[in-house]
This record gives sequence, C-alpha cells and structure tokens, in this order.
Amino acid sequence: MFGKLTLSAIPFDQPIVMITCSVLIVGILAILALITYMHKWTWLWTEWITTVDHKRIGIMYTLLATVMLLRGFSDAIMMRSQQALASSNAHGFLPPEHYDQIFSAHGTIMIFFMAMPFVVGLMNFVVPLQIGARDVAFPVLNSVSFWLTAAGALLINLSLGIGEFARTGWLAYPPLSELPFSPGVGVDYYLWSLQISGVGTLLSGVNLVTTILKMRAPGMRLSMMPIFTWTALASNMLIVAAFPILTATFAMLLLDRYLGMHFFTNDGGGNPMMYINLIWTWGHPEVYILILPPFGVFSEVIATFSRKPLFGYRSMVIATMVITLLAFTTWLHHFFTMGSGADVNGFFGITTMVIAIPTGVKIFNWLFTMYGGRVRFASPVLWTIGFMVTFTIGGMTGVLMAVPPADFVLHNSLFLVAHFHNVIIGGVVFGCFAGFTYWFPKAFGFRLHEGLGKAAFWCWFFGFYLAFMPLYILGFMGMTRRMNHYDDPAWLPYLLFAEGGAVLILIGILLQVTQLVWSIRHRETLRGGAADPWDGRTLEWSTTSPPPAYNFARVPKVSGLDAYWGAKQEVMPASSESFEAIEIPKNSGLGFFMSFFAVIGGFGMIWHIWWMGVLAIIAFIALIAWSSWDENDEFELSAAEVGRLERTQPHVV
Amino acid sequence: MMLRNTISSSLVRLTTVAVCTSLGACSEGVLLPKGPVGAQEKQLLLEALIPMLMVVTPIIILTLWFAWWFRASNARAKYRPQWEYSGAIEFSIWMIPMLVILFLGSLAWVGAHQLDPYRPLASKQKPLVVQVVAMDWRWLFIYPEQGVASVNELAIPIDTPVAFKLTSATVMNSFFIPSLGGQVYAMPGMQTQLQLQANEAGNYRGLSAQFSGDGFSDMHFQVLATDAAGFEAWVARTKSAATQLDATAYDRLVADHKVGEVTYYFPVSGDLFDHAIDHATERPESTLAVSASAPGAAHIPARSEH
Amino acid sequence: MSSNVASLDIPVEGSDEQLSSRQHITGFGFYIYLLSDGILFAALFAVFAVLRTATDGGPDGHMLFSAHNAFIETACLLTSSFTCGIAMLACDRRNKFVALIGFLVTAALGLTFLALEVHEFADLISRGDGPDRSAFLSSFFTLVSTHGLHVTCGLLWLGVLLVQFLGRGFTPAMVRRFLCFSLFWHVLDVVWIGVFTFVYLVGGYL
Amino acid sequence: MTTHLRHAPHRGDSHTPGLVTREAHGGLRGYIVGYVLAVMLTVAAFSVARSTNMAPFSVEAGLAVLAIAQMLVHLIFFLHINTAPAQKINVIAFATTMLIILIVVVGSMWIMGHLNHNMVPMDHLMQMQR
Ligand code: HEA
Ligand code: HEA
Ligand code: CUA
Ligand SMILES: [Cu+2]
Repeated sequence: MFGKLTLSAIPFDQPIVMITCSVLIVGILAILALITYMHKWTWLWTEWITTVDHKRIGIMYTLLATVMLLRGFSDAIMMRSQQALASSNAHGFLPPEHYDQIFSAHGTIMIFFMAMPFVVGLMNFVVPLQIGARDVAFPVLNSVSFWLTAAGALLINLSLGIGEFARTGWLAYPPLSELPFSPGVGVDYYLWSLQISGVGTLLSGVNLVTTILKMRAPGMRLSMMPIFTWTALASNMLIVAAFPILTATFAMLLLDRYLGMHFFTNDGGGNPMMYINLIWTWGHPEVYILILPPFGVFSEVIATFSRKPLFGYRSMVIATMVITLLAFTTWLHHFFTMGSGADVNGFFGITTMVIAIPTGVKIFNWLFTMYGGRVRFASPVLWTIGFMVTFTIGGMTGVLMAVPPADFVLHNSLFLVAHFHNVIIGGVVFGCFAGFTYWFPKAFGFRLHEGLGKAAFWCWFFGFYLAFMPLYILGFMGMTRRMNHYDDPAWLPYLLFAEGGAVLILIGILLQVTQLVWSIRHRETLRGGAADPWDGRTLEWSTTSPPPAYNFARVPKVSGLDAYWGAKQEVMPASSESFEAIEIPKNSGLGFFMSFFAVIGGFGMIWHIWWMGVLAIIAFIALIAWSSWDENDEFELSAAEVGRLERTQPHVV
Repeated sequence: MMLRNTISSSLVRLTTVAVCTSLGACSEGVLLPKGPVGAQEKQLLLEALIPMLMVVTPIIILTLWFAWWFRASNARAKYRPQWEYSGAIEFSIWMIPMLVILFLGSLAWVGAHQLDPYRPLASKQKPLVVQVVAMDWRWLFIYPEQGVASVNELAIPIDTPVAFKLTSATVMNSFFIPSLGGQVYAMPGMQTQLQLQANEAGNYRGLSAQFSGDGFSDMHFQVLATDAAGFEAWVARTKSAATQLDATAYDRLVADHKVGEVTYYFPVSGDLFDHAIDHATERPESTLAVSASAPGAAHIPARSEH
Repeated sequence: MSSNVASLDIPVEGSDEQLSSRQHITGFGFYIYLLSDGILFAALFAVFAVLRTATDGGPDGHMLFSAHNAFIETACLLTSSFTCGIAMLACDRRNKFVALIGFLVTAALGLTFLALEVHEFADLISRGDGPDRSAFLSSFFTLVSTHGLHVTCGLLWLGVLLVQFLGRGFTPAMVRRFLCFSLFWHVLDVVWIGVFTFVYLVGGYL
Repeated sequence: MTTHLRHAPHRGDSHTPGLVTREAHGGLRGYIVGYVLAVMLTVAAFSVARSTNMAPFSVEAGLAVLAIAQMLVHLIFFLHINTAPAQKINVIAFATTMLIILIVVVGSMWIMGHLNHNMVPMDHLMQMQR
C-alpha cells in the first residue's frame, strides 16, 4: 500500500533533523494560521497563486529563491562548522552519512532552487518590460513553469524529514548513485525533484525565447534590444538546448534504478563514463545559463549609474553570443582526469580557455563604460564593482584549471571549490543582488534602504574573501572536497578563517533581511521618483511603479538603443491620444494543480507507491486535456477602464 | 620546452617562494613537489598563472581607479555622456585576451601531451609496476613483479618511475598523491594508467579525490618513498606476512568495509588484478537488501554486508 | 504579394490582428519546443551509438532486428505524415469533412505503428532480451520507446483535438492547435528516419 | 503586402514553420512530391542495407546520406522550412540546433571512443575489439 514508506523513514533519532523539522512545521503552521486569521486566502489565490502576470510570477520566483537560500545557507554553515571541528581525528558533530547528504543538498539546492529561480525570476520580471511587451508569449505556461519549479523545491525539502537525501554529490555520479551503492530513496528524491523542476525550466526557456524574438515593441529591432534582454535571450537559448540533455540523462539513471536497465551500471555492459560525459554537456552550459543574465544586469547598472550609454554595445552582443555557442564546446574540462588522452584533453583545454576572450571583452567594456562617466555609488554599483574585481579572479582560476596538467593536481580539490564559489558568488549572486536592488522599486514602488544595502555588500564582499581565499591555499596543500573529517592539523587554521567568512556572510544576509523589513515599514519615505528612481535608460522605467497588469497603456514605439533615455531627451508630446482596449490573460489554476499532482506523483514514485504515481499521472493528463477545453483565456479591459486605471496610478500591489 | 625562457622560470621561482611562505606551516602539497611529474605540473601551473596575473592585476586596478576617479562628485573628471565607441580600444580589448589565450592554449596543448598520465617517464631505470585497486574505502596495492600486496601503504623506491595500473572494486575514485603529481580516476571494470616518480625519500600522503561514499574521508594511505635498499627491505618484510591473497581472499577483502588499517599479503596470485577488473562488473548480491534509509548509528554504515 | 498570404491567417472570428500574431507566436514557440525535443533525442542517439556494442555477451542488433518490421512501421508513419499534411490542407480550405477523414487516417496509421512496436517489444522481452539484458538493449529500448511515447502522446492529443473539433469546428484556437499538432507529427517522422536508419539498418546490419 | 507583415511591421522575419501556404509551397502537389521522394529514399535505404556485396563502411555512409536526404525532404515539403527571407529566424534556429546536436553527438562519440580505448586492460584488448 505505501511502498517503501514506513514510520522508520522519519529520522526520530537524529536531533538536528528533528529540531529543524519541528521548527519548519511550526513556522509553516503559523504562516497558514496568520493567513486564515487575516482572511487572506482568497486574496492569495486570486492575486498570486493563480496569477499569470509575468511580473508577479517573477516576484514569486525570487521569493522561492530567497526561501531556498535559508536551506542552502544553513547547509553551508553546517559544513563549515563541521570542517572547523573535525580536525585531527575528531569527528565533528555530523556523521558522514549526514554530512554527505548536506553537501549534496547544498549544491543541488543552491544551483537548481536558489540561483536558477533567482535568475529566471529576474528575467521574467524584466524582459517583457524592457521590450515593451504586455506579457510573455504564453502566460499560462509561465505559471505552469513556476509551479513545477516550486513542486521540485517542495519535493527536495520533503527529503529532510521523510527519508533521506542523496549522498552522492550534487551531480550524482554513477555507479555510486546506482541501486547497489545507493539503495535508499535519497537519489530518487534527487532525480524526481530535478526532473519535475527541469521540465518547468525548459518550458520557461521556450517561453522567454519566443517572447524576446516575437513580442518586441514595434520598431525594436534585435540590434536595439537592451543588453539584459540579449543576455536573457542567450541564457534561455542555452536552457532550451541544454535541459533536454539533463532530462534524458536523469531519465536513463531512473530507468537503471527502477527497471533494472544497464546504462551506467557496473554490470550488464553499462558505462558510467557516459553519464559523466552527458551530465557535463548539460552542466557546463548550465553555469553560463546562470552567469549570462547577471552579466546583463551589470551592463544595465553600470550604464545607468555612469549616466552614459554602454561602451561597445556591439561587441557586448557579439561576446554574449560567442559565449553562448562556446558553452557547448568545453564540457570535458570537468573530467580531464578520467583518462581520455592527450588529444582530447588538449582540445578541450583550448576551447575552454577561448571563453576567456569574450568574457574579458565584457569586463573591459564595463570598465570603459565607467570611463568618462559620472559614477554614483549606489548599492547596485557596489555590487557591480565588487563583481568585476572578484569574478576576474575566479575566471582566472578557472582558466588555470583549463590547463590539463594543472587540473591534474587541482581537480576535486578545495581549489576547485574556491573557483566555483568565486565565480558563482562573485558573479551570479552579486548580480542577482544588483538586479534585485536595481529593479526593486520598479516592482514595488519604493526603494530599499541604501545604508543597510551598502553595509550588507561590505559584509558579503569581505565575507566571501575570508571564506573562500583560504580554500585556494588548502587546495594547493592537497585537501580535497567533500571531506567529512581529516587528520592534517595544518589545515585547521585556514578552515577556521573560512568559518569566520561564512559567519560574516551570515551577517550580510541578516542585514539584507533587516533592509527589506525596514524598507517595507518605511516605504512611504522611500517612494521618491519611484517610476524612474535611477534615471534609467530602458523601457521598463517609462511605465509606472509597479506597472499595471498590462505594463504599458500604449505600446511604446522604439527607434533606437536606450529607448527611454532617447525619449527623455526630447520634449515629450502631451499624451492626448485616447486609450485602446487591452486583452489580458485570465488567471489560471492550471499551474498550481499540475504542481500539486507533480508532487503527489513524484512522492509516489520515490517511495514506490505505484498506485499513487499512476493516479497522479492520469490526473496530470486529464488536467491538461480539461484545460484545453476553455478557449477564452483572455478578457478584455475596455478603453475606458484603461483610462481610469491610468489616471489613478500608482497601482498598488 | 621552447616556451620556457629564463625570465619566466625565475618569475616562477619568485612566485613559489611567495606562495610557499604564505602556506606557512605546510610541508606537503602540490607546490612542494617531490618528483619530476609534480615538478613539471607545478612549473606549468605557475607559467600559466603569471601571464594571467599580468592581465588580471591591471584590470582590477583600473576598475578601482576608474570607479574612483569618475565618481559623480569629482568635478575634475571629464564627463563624456555620449562616448561609447572607440575602434582602437575595441580592437585591443579583443586582442589582449586573445594573445594571452594563444600563449596559454599552446601551453595547454603541449602540456597535455608531455604530461599525459599514460606516457612513460624518461628514465634509465626500469619502471616499477604497481596495480592499484580502490575499494570501500581502502586502497589495495599489488606488486606483480614482487608477488606482494599491501593495503593502505604504498612503498616505492626513489628515482625510479612507477607505472600504476588502476581499477576500482566498487565505485569511481581518483588516485592522487599531491606531493608526486597528478591524479587519474580508478573506475570499476576498467583500467587506467598513471606514471609517477619520487626523487626525495619521505612519507607522503595519498588519497582518493573523487567522492566515493560514506567512508571517503578515511580513504587515504601512506606513501613510503625510500632508496632501493629500503624498498627491498619493505618487500622482504611484506613477504614475512603469511596472509595469502588469492581470488577468494580478495573477494572477502572487497566485501569488508574496514577503513584505515594497513595489512600485507604474500603470496599474491598472478592474475588478481584481472580478477579485480572483471569482478567489479558483477553486482554484489547482498547489497540490494541493505536499506540506506535505516538510520545509521554506526560511524561508517556498511554499504554491503557479505 | 497578397497571393503569398499564409491562408491560415484568414480570420474566422475575432480581430484579424490578434489572430494572426497569436498564431505566429504559438507556432514559433512550439517550433522552439520541438527543436529542444530534437536535442533530447540526440542525447539518446549518442548513448545508443556508444552502447551499441555493449552487449554483455548477449545478442546484438544483427540477431534481433527485423528490417521487415521496421519497413512496415516506416511506411505507416510516413504515410500518416502525408495524410496529416492533407488534413492540414483541408483545414486551410476550411473543409471539415476532408480534415476529419485525414486526421482519422493519420490516427489509424499511428495506432498501427504503435501496435507493431509494442508487438516487437513484447516479443523481445518474452525471449529474455528485454531492456535489462544489456546496456545495448537498454539504450535500444529507451531510444525507440521514447519515440513511441511521443507517438502515444500525439495520438492522445489528436483524440482530444478531434472531439473538440467535432463540437466547435474551425475556431481560431482549433486551427492553431491543429497546426501545432501537425508540426509535432511531422517532427516525429523526422526522428523516426534517424531511428530506422541508425538503429534498425546500421544497427541491424552490423 | 503580406498579412503578417501588415500586423507587425518590424517582424518581417515571422513565418510559422509548418504553415501551409497554397501557392508558395505548392499545396497538395508539394505534399505528393514530398511523399513520393520520401518513399523512394526509404526503399533505397532498406535495399542498401540488405545488399550483401558492399563494404560495411560504404553501407553505413550510404545510409547516413540517405537519412539526411530524407530529413531534408521532410523539412522542405512537410514542414515548409526554406530559405525565404520571412523564414530567416526559423532557419537560424534550426541550424543552431543542428550544430549543437552535431557537437553533442560527435563530441560524445569522440570522447567516449578515446576513453573506452584507454580503459581496456591489455589482455582484454583482443576480445573487446570483437
Ligand atoms: C549557486 C551556487 C552556490 C552558492 C551560492 C553557494 C554558497 C556557499 N557555499 Fe557552496 N557549493 C555549491 C554551490 C553554491 N554554494 C556547489 C554546487 C557545491 C558542490 C556540492 C558537491 O560537492 O556536490 C558546493 C559545495 C560547498 C561546500 C563543500 C566543499 C567540500 O566539498 O568540501 C562548502 C563548504 O563549506 C560550501 C560553502 C558555501 C558557503 C559558505 C556559501 C555561502 O557563503 C554563501 C551563502 C550564499 C547565499 C545563501 C546566497 C544566496 C542569497 C540569496 C538568495 C539572498 C536572498 C535575497 C535577499 C535577502 C534579498 N559550498
Ligand atoms: C557561474 C558559474 C561558473 C562560471 C561563470 C565558470 C567559468 C569558468 N570556469 Fe568553472 N566551474 C563552475 C562554475 C562556473 N565556472 C562550477 C560549479 C564548477 C565545478 C562543478 C563541480 O565539479 O562540482 C566549475 C569547474 C570548472 C572546471 C573543472 C575543474 C575540475 O573539476 O577539475 C574548469 C576547468 O577548466 C573550469 C573552468 C572555467 C573557465 C575557464 C571559466 C570561464 O568562463 C571564465 C572566464 C572569465 C575570465 C577568465 C575572467 C575575465 C577575463 C579577463 C579579465 C580577460 C583576461 C584574462 C585572461 C586572458 C585569462 N570550471
Ligand atoms: Cu573509465 Cu573506462
Ligand atoms: Cu565547466
């Protein structure tokens, strides 16, 4: 009846887990009670859960990312503390089978449920506004994408209290992840939650590519698109091209585990090296999926706050596209040490390094955008400069590992761990924060407190260096990643520094939370110039903050780069034109219900509760068929109504 | 190698000194190689690092300088609100990284071939063959020529190339001795190769660099690099261990998940390594019954119990 | 130039403008999705190519595959692609009857294809050469049945569409969905070309 | 002036793949031509595979060529993808996808070939090469 699921799946004997779970459950119950008490359920349902408005979906993605940050960061702090304690034959407070789950969960959650939703959320919110569109191409699909991502996130977090998570590292290399070596449900949690969220991501990629290519405002040629839109296009093209490979790879591992097939097993002729090959054909493009949109954010920020157009728009676009294509030519650098021989290693070493050229061009372009500008040190600019300094170092260590013999001694060491945190925190995370601060007033109509934002930046900046520079040295000293304990006392001081850095980052995060809370409570004082607080250059700043459901009452006409800046330089003709009626997509519960059945089905499959899985799949199909019956997925906002709304701005959330 | 001129090698020496002082107490690591492979790899690493630093450092300085000089409050800085293109600058920002990559690319290509782990080391000495089997979570070293074997202790004579043949009895691992140089994966059902050599006598740390399960952190071993006489003595001592290692004993060894213990074997059957390669392709039956979701109280929960 | 007009653009109801742009956007989005599906198949093809010889002492393609069966399957799918095109032409001319017949024939051919495939699989499995026999067979079954699964989804989809079509005729949404369906169906046929060539012919030949 | 051009003046590049246009692609005639060509190519492929007097390599190469030809037939006559200016973006998207597929498939085979070659124990070499 319940497959492998029994009461013993709940780890009653592990105090850390049980306390965390109880706190979580109490917290969730409290939130639910609060919503009930304030009679907010209808509001929540109609305004958020069933919304198909790209702005709100974008905000929900960001919210999801922030919640997952809590999980990912608590994992990180636990690992840092463990390594600070487990020196010289001490075993710390985490036994290996628990520690192994933690680093696997940390990597998985950070990449798939923190960085991805954050980046996708930014793109969702900003891109239609930047191209003067009223929504994305497929609004309902957009909501489906979000809810599938949320379903994956929920599923993966269930593993905390029910059963276990994978103990295989964030990419679940076989044969370790195969049934004989990982017989528990951990790897199944990993696979099903990533399959579900992966489909959501893929659909969202299709959606945004179509939006950017087909829904631009009249006059906006490709060569007039804002750089962030360009990088979003590149990133989504990569999603469309890379995620199917991930889906196929995970599907094969699932077949191995569920139907006894032999793709990557030790026996039956299986070839685990093929998994490693395939997962990295997805994995390397994935890191550019994450970094390209932040690159776009930095371009917008640096141009706006230097009060200058971006230097070298054309080479910026070319560089972006070159990176996009080259992303698919480097994957072997993750397994130089598997033994594919000198020719293959040499070839992929060179293709990897070549990416440093377009990336370097980008760095130079940002540099020369500041040249001759009037740089205002608002907090988005601090994140940008912090990025330029930090990412350059991280990119350099990446190129270093692209030299195969250098990688032979650095592979899987803490040097590698330092490299990727260097580019991910110094690039992706800093970029998300820059974008968050930059577009926050657009989303909510008020700015964030500047002082707290800057303080948070400095904590993050120095915290990062303190936490990860020692790891470079430890890598040189021969310390590998994923160590639960170690016996070389010489490593301890560096690990203590790293622990201190993580604590400094924690302070930074606390400052950001404070900033958010403070800003919400004092929002009336932070409203000044909210429609265009930074003197922006692109179309999103030409509408109100927050923008109305239809984004623009009149679709903007574009005739050049930096459309809004251009318009601002001219005397705006008083808009006496009358409004026209606007078609608005109707709310839809499809995404939420699909996500519901995805969770049920995924859970059933993980625990081998077959009837549950089958029922959920049937319900899933029926849901899609049923939803296709209603052809009227839009309603019309009359011209008079639009006019009324436009006169009563600002629009309140 | 052509690329290595005297300037760069003296820079290398300088950087080594700088980095090593910052390493403080450490006496081991990839920057303090004890053999020719490690030395070349370190050399290459630093040769790649230096030209990159020469580009990256100015960029960081320029970033900070531009940001500061062109700050909004600095009236002395010239504001050029329209300036967004310069052919000369565009040209050089593509060229500078390209030149560096041209250099690094050739370094990578040549290095990949010269330091290919399969490539035999140039030496007058006949290489010592060691067959390595990664297990849960120990390392078995078989000396086919000497007829001995050991667990978690690798003895090698200095100034002699060692030709490792690697495989795994269970999952993937990576065989790595930081002081001697690069690593290569040890994989079930397959055989990989690695050539290393120690030039200085000493005790070095060897380990697995590829996560392989719960006992992974204890999967390290001692490397005893001694002179030829020392090695002979070690072999003789091993031979006095009267534990025989044949296929049956090997299977028992694989199934047992002890960590950290050093053991010696003699005599060792000749085709044991082939047995190891073939045997990994068979699934240990009883492992299927073990449920990992059963909360493990033990420090190292058994992954399979024979 | 107006003779060149994509005649599916001619509106049935609603404003001219919305229909046309929505049709283009939906069609393009679906096209992008199909391209990504192509990459999914590419991954499976790559695995098949690598594991083709990993028979673990079991049978290889030469011993298992019947070119005869593959030929009939190919004929079914190819013809169904053709009839699907005819049905789309009928949609274009708003000819309800021909469209219906065309789609029904398409569905019948699709079902035949599926039946043949299921029969082949059942046969192999009953002989002990199922997907768990060897890596080669795992990759064979997975590649071919992923295509088969797509065909199944296509048939389900077509069924739903036909029921709706009988009820409401050529609404703009209906035409849009048929367009997407036909795209999907043609692409499945293109994938099948790869399957019969590289799995059944090359794989069966060697 | 085409209809879709009128609606979205900047989108001269929008043409839905698979859209049937009576005159441009010959309508029914196009489908028939496509079908006949595809049938011929299929028959050719099956008979090449059956022929016993050809070298295995040339059979493989011949089959690959026939498959590519038939895919093109499908693309042109059934999916109506062609080089008309209105289709530029469709063709670019298609070509990019093909390039990526090529990189992934050929790259994987190249890598795996080298890996497999380097992994075979000496005494297994003979039996592995079959
Ligand atoms: C996006 C990716 C990402 C991010 C942000 C981080 C952030 C951090 N990581 Fe992680 N890490 C990985 C990806 C990431 N990591 C991966 C893939 C692995 C490999 C796993 C494996 O081995 O399989 C790994 C492994 C890893 C290890 C294991 C090393 C080992 O193998 O021995 C450690 C050890 O301490 C570590 C530490 C940290 C720390 C201290 C942080 C923290 O300093 C940083 C905390 C940062 C955040 C939490 C940022 C997010 C913030 C928000 C979303 C803010 C929300 C918004 C507002 C408040 C407005 N990481
Ligand atoms: C956002 C994420 C991100 C980004 C952007 C990058 C960017 C790069 N990465 Fe990184 N990488 C990861 C995330 C990322 N990486 C992760 C998560 C892993 C480990 C996964 C795991 O094993 O768990 C990894 C692992 C990894 C490896 C594997 C190491 C190993 O396993 O042994 C290698 C090897 O080549 C590598 C190289 C590079 C290179 C060359 C770049 C380049 O794109 C960098 C280019 C940028 C610059 C070079 C800086 C700017 C340029 C200039 C200022 C111009 C002048 C400079 C020069 C000419 C050098 N990365
Ligand atoms: Cu690994 Cu062969
Ligand atoms: Cu990479």
